[in-house]
Amino acid sequence: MDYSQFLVMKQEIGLLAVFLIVFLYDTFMPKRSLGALGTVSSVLFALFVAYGFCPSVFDSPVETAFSGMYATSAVIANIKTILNIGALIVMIQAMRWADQDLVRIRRGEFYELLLTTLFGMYLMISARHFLLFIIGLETASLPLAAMVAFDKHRYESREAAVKYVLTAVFSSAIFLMGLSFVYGLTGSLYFGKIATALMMGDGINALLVVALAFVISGIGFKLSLVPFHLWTADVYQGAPTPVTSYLSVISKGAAAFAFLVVLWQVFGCVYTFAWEWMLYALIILTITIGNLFAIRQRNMKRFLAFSSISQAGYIMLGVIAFNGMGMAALMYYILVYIFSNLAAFGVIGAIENNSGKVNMEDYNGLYKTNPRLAFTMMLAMFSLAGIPPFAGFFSKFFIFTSAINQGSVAIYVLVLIALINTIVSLYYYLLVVKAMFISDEESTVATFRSACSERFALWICVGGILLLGVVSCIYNHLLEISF
Amino acid sequence: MFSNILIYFVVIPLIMLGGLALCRNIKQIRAVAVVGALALTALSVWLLLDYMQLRAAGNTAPMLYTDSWSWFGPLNINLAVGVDGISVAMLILSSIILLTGSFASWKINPLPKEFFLWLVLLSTGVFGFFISIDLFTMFMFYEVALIPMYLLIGVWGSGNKNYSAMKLTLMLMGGSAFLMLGLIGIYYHSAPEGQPLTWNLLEIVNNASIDKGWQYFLFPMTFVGFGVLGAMFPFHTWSPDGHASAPTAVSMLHAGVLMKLGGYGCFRVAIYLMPEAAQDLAWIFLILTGISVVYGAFSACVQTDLKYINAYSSVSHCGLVLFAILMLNTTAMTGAIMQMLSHGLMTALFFALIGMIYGRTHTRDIRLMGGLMKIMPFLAVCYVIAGMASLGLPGLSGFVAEMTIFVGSFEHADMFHRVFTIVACCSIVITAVYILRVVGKLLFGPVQDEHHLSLTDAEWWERTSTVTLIISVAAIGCFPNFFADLIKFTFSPSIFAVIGMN
Amino acid sequence: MAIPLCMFLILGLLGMKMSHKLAGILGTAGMGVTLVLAYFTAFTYFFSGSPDFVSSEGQRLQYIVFNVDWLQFYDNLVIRLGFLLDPISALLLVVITTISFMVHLYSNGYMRDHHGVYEHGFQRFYAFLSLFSFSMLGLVVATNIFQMYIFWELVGASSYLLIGFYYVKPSAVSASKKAFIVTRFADLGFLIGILILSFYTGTFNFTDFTSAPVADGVYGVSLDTAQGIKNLIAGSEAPIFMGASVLTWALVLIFMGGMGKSAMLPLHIWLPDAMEGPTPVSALIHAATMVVAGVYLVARLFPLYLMEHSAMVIITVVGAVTAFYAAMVACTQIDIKRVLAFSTISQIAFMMVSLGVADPNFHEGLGYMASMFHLFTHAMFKALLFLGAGALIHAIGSNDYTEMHGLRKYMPITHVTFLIGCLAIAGIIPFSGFFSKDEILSACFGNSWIAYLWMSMVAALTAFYMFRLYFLIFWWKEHPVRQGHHTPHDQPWTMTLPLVILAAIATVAGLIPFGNFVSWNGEPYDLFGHFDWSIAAVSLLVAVVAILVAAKMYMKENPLPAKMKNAMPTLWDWCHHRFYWDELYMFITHKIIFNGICRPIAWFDRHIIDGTMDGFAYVTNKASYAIRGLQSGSIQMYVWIYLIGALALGAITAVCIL
Amino acid sequence: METTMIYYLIPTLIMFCCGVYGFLTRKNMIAMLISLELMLNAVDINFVVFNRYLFPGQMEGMFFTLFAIAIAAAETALAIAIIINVFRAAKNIDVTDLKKMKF
Repeated sequence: MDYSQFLVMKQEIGLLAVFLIVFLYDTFMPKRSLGALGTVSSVLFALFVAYGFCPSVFDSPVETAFSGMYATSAVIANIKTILNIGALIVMIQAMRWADQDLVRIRRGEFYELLLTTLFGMYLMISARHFLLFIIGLETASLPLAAMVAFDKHRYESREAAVKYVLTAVFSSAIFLMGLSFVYGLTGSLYFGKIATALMMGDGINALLVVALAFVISGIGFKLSLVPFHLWTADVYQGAPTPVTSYLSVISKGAAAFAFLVVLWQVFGCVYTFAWEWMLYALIILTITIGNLFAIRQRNMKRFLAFSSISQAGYIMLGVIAFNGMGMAALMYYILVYIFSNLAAFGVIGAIENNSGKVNMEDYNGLYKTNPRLAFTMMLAMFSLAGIPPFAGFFSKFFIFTSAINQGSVAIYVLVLIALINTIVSLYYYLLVVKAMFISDEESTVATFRSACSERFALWICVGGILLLGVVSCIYNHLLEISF
Repeated sequence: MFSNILIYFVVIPLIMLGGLALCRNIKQIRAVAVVGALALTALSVWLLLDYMQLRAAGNTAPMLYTDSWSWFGPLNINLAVGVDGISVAMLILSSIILLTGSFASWKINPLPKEFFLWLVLLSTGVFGFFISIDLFTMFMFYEVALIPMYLLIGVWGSGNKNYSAMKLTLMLMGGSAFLMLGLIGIYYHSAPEGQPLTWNLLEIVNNASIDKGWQYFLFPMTFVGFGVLGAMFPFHTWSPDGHASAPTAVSMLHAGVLMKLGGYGCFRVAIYLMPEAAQDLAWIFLILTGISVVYGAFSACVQTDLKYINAYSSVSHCGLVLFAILMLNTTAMTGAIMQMLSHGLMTALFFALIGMIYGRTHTRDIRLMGGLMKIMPFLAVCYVIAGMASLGLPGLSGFVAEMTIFVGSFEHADMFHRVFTIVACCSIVITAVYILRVVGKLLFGPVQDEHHLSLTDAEWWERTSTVTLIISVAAIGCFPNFFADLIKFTFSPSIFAVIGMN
Repeated sequence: MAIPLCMFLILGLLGMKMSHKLAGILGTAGMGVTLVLAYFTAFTYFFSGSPDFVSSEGQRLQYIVFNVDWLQFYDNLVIRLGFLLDPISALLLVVITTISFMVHLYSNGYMRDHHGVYEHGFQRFYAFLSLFSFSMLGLVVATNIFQMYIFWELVGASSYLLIGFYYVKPSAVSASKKAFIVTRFADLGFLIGILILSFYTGTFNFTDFTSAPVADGVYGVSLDTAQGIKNLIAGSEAPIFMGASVLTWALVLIFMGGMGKSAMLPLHIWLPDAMEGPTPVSALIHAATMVVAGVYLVARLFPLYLMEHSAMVIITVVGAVTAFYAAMVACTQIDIKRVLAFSTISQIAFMMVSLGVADPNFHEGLGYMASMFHLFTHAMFKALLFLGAGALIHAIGSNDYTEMHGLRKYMPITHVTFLIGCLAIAGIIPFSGFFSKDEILSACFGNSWIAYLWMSMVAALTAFYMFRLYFLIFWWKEHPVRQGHHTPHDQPWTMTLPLVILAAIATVAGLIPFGNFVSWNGEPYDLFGHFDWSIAAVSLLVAVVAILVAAKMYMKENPLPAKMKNAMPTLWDWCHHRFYWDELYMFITHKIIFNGICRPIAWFDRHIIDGTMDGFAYVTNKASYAIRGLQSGSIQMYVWIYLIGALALGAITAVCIL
Repeated sequence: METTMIYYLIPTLIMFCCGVYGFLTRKNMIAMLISLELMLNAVDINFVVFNRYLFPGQMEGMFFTLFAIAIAAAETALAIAIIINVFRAAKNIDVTDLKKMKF
């Protein structure tokens, strides 16, 4: 075996290195210096993120390893970097939370689990063989269950963890079932070989369609597409806030990209036959149902859960576009979504840490007591709703543009439905803004100064929201490297 | 990039935003707002003069000061700017209203800083919209202009402000949903097969490659999209509630400028780019806009809230704008643009005055007020002038605009257009009815409320604001040919050549 | 012309800062200068004999002094502001400036109370008067129909402002509103008429409608041009619209504008109410100048009207009916200004009829000349009557003549001048009204004997109600000593001087050889050559009889009027209530338009349109509640939905594809 | 009678369905976990059977199964840990008790 092919996996190795250092630090350093664990891991991770911008990674050539099971390219390296950025922000945001009495003793585990799941996502993204894919998928999702259960003293956390783990395993069982059909039909688990076999084969049959439906539902579960989304709200609500934010952006982002890779590379040739219409249905359902549920939510985390469901629907528009523009738009959307959603969660986390309030009523009049937090939240909401000049507008616009590129009437209808749904989503985002700025009620959240780490993370997010759209080179770069 | 004059229409508001963010007290805020608005006004006037000079020198390009800076290169999205007579007129309108709006909200309370921040952000959008000739940036600025409304109404508004603000925002966003789809659709048909797609208006016009089938789909999308903001029946209901709840300066900007975005967009995008569909489908929208003209006027007759009256009157007048645009000939379109100018100024004047009156009497119900002419003669006289402008008295702007529209509309000799033109003409009578009803009840007659006797007349900033507007209204009314020439040149025959009209 | 405008601006903007006296003097002086200029212009026009004004054949020409582009619609359709000098505009310049000056002068006295204290808003009053004079002058010198429309509107607006001068009085406010809206409605017709005309002809210029160019800027009235217009329209794509030619439509609609301004039936209802304004205003606007704008308009387009016989018939009929109606109503009113108002309506209807019956083939368009002549004389004697009435009202403090009676001893000057006015309007030789009215009757006679009889009857009624008024004010009985009132007496010189001047004019104006100056095509017309003594004698007789009847009934206090009233209660009631036109309009506007259209629309807007929008939101919310059961919280439910979803996705797709 | 693929596939399908049925109906979380195992094992058998009968020349399915078993073990371990956590707090592992968060 040629060991040099490990060198292709630069980012994985880097991540492992960070993981190991954090792990060793956590295990072997004296108790009193563990207070700096969060800082240490964040700094280390930040260095690793910076590494992602080294030319060798940033413009990484198309390379494969392990006889084609693993592949990397500039796109893959960049989506990993995007996820890294999100993970970094989550880590910084989590510092304050990890410092709490009940969490403190286990905080090392939080960082380690987080890095592990990230590693799983890397594999998922880079996989060109379903074995590696499934390993990555499980590596990404199982530690998350543990993270969801992190606040084990809290009932909600427990309930969320049970719901997550049981449904997750169920969904991987379904996914594997579908996979077994695919294997039976094509005789291989290599993406490329499956695609070739499908192309050579006599087109389409019922078994393939069912298999495809199972595969899509398996990944759709991770992405929380309707009707595979039902775990989402409960888990988001129950999990500790940093975990929720991690789940909602990074996990979702990775799944979305992996979904794209699987659908395009493996099932690309049966696009118009099979999964185009499936996705139409899923997208409409996802956006609409997500929005309808989000309208009524009073708990901020649950609210954002549903909002993230509908956002997933928009992300899927990039998949359905089935072209380079779609891929770029999808990555860009994920990037923007990371910043916007993490800003929202950052504010929620900050308020929760200081006052324990997570309901929308508690945000009434927030602007009077905590203007900056309220302002940040507003930016996040506007960005999520797709209001210019914030980044969310650009990402939405590009994703719609890329979808319409296909040009059929059906896609116009689909986009129109999606656009009409943006009105509904704007409504509930504005509800938050209304609570903070317009409501006359006295704020129940006293004025406070949030922790340094929280503020730092929020500044990053605000910077991202304001600049990502206007600074066009980011999107241009993504579009350039997309295929 | 900064050598182009147009870019300063966006840069100055951005500087203002920065300046406002640094302000510590109300005086500085006012200073920044007024200085910025003055700078913008000066800039637009200078632009006007320079524009006229260039035209006089024989420059016949459809747009002047065009420039384009690549933004999202791969999608061919550029920050493309350029103006023609219409845009110049709109820029002047916007800057004047921003200036007077700043004066009108001299004593805004609470949170003056935030108020002006949002107001300036809104005007950034407006200015950006008018200078853009790239569909993407146009749309972006359009939305930038919409969203601050929510907070401006929600925080500083009055009455049922939550409901109104939400309704306004959602309905307008609903319009922009259609719009976005239409614009993206246009993009994908912007160039013939094999050539790079473009967002640039001028290039799309030159390519003329949107085939008719697609036009039938995209034209309604864009027209309705902009039409919602232009308060087209039946998508106008955001307007009365929104205006009624909005604070003074916001009503001014909204009715004065934002609603013009709708008409401008309908012309600049829907009709300019898709003339064939416009020709074929105009009848549908003519019916709708014709209805909104009389419908708004009739509705205004029975309202009792001053702002509702004005809002419905805006529906009527803006309906006339769209109506005229759909007539698809130079005269009517010139009239439409003049009506935009005229309506912008006089509605701003109206709303400013209503705000000032409301600030004193704390009611807008005309049944509870009366005889204000005796109490606050200055404001009352201004109100009468605004009313006269609105009902189309010669010498003020409304007359010129309406007459141009009617003459233009009358150029269509078929029964359908005739009937609708005459229906639209009827609105001038109905307008007279409701304007005089208000004037009679509000300003004349005996004083209704004893407490009002102690109220004071206008302060200096209020006078500045109203007088500026009145002068502008009268300027258009007295020297219409200047503006008509400015606008008319824009309607290059090429648009109408497609339709087969002159 | 620019002087009144400047005065308006100065008085309007700075009036507050000025003393009352200065404002009055300034306004009057400005008008005086205008008066001199107008006289000079008219004099030059009529008597200089310059080739610009008179052609070699003696035809008076239309001379365009200046004409600037104001608003260009398209290449050839331009609104211009200009100054057109021709016989009728010169005539009206004289009329307007004269009356206006008199009224300015008169108002100096009228607009203060008995102690010489100026009324509130005195400067405003002068500003509005100046604005009115400006607009009226602009109207008469208009070179094109659109300019006329512009000033037409301005005149309407200044009339609105002046009627509503006492803005604290609700009745004044509603009267002003009514005046504006009714005339606005009429103007709608005018506007559409203009649009039709301009669309087919591609021009607004009067000269393009009615005259042929003689030299640069000089035109002569020519029937050929009008015929050309008619042919042009007849040759266009759709010359017939709903059974009538487009030209007829246009002319009738334009006439509708004239009906509004000149208070023809059924658009007359605003004029009696307009008497809520200060009396000098009534004299200026609602008797002498503005209300004849309709007549002027028809006269301006006279050659075009000649082309369409049906339009002429309509004018005649409307005029005739109005004349009779107004005369009937005038017999029963008790408010002196109302009587005068209805008399005005009636007299203007005379002019309209006269235009309607004018025919170039009969006495070379006598009707046209008669109409203009009557316009001139009527302006003088009606202004005189109004100013006299104003003096009475000022002295008594009431409009109601039941408060007056027997004033002849107290106010001799007023008495005499008023009597002259009454004689003039009644058509007694040698007062001016006799001549002009006689011409009208001649013209009617030339048209048909029905018209002649009808108008003679109206003339009789005119004499009757005027003298009823006169006797009731100055005779009837000695009024009991007025409690708390000082004795009424004549007014200061500023008020009496105009009375005297106007009385003088009213007496002698009839002797002017009017036909030399004004005729339909500008060619001099020998008035006395065509004078028909038999008709004159008959009309004189009729007038005298009517006066005698009036004297019998009203000179001394007696029960005759009451008996008459009881004899025909229904007729009297209908006349007294002006045939319930106001009530009808109230019904239409309030019940039908307001409650029948506006309210339903407003309701529709609130509940249906808005309701739909709110309905969307409601449905969305409801849907949101309806589907919340999906998220039941139970893991097994979740998984069940998951499974069903996956299977359904596969199954449906499979079924669809295969 | 030759043992063809279908003889294996039908039992695996039944196994899978039993797993699903069990998962949907059991109240006890451990029982649900067992049902899940059933489903996963059915999948594993599927892979092996396909490999053995359809594509005998290669080992992909076999290897996949091996990994899948390992993953299933990890899942179970984690799930049991969480269930134990629940049990500690509630003294009860009835899944119907865990539906506080809904709508």
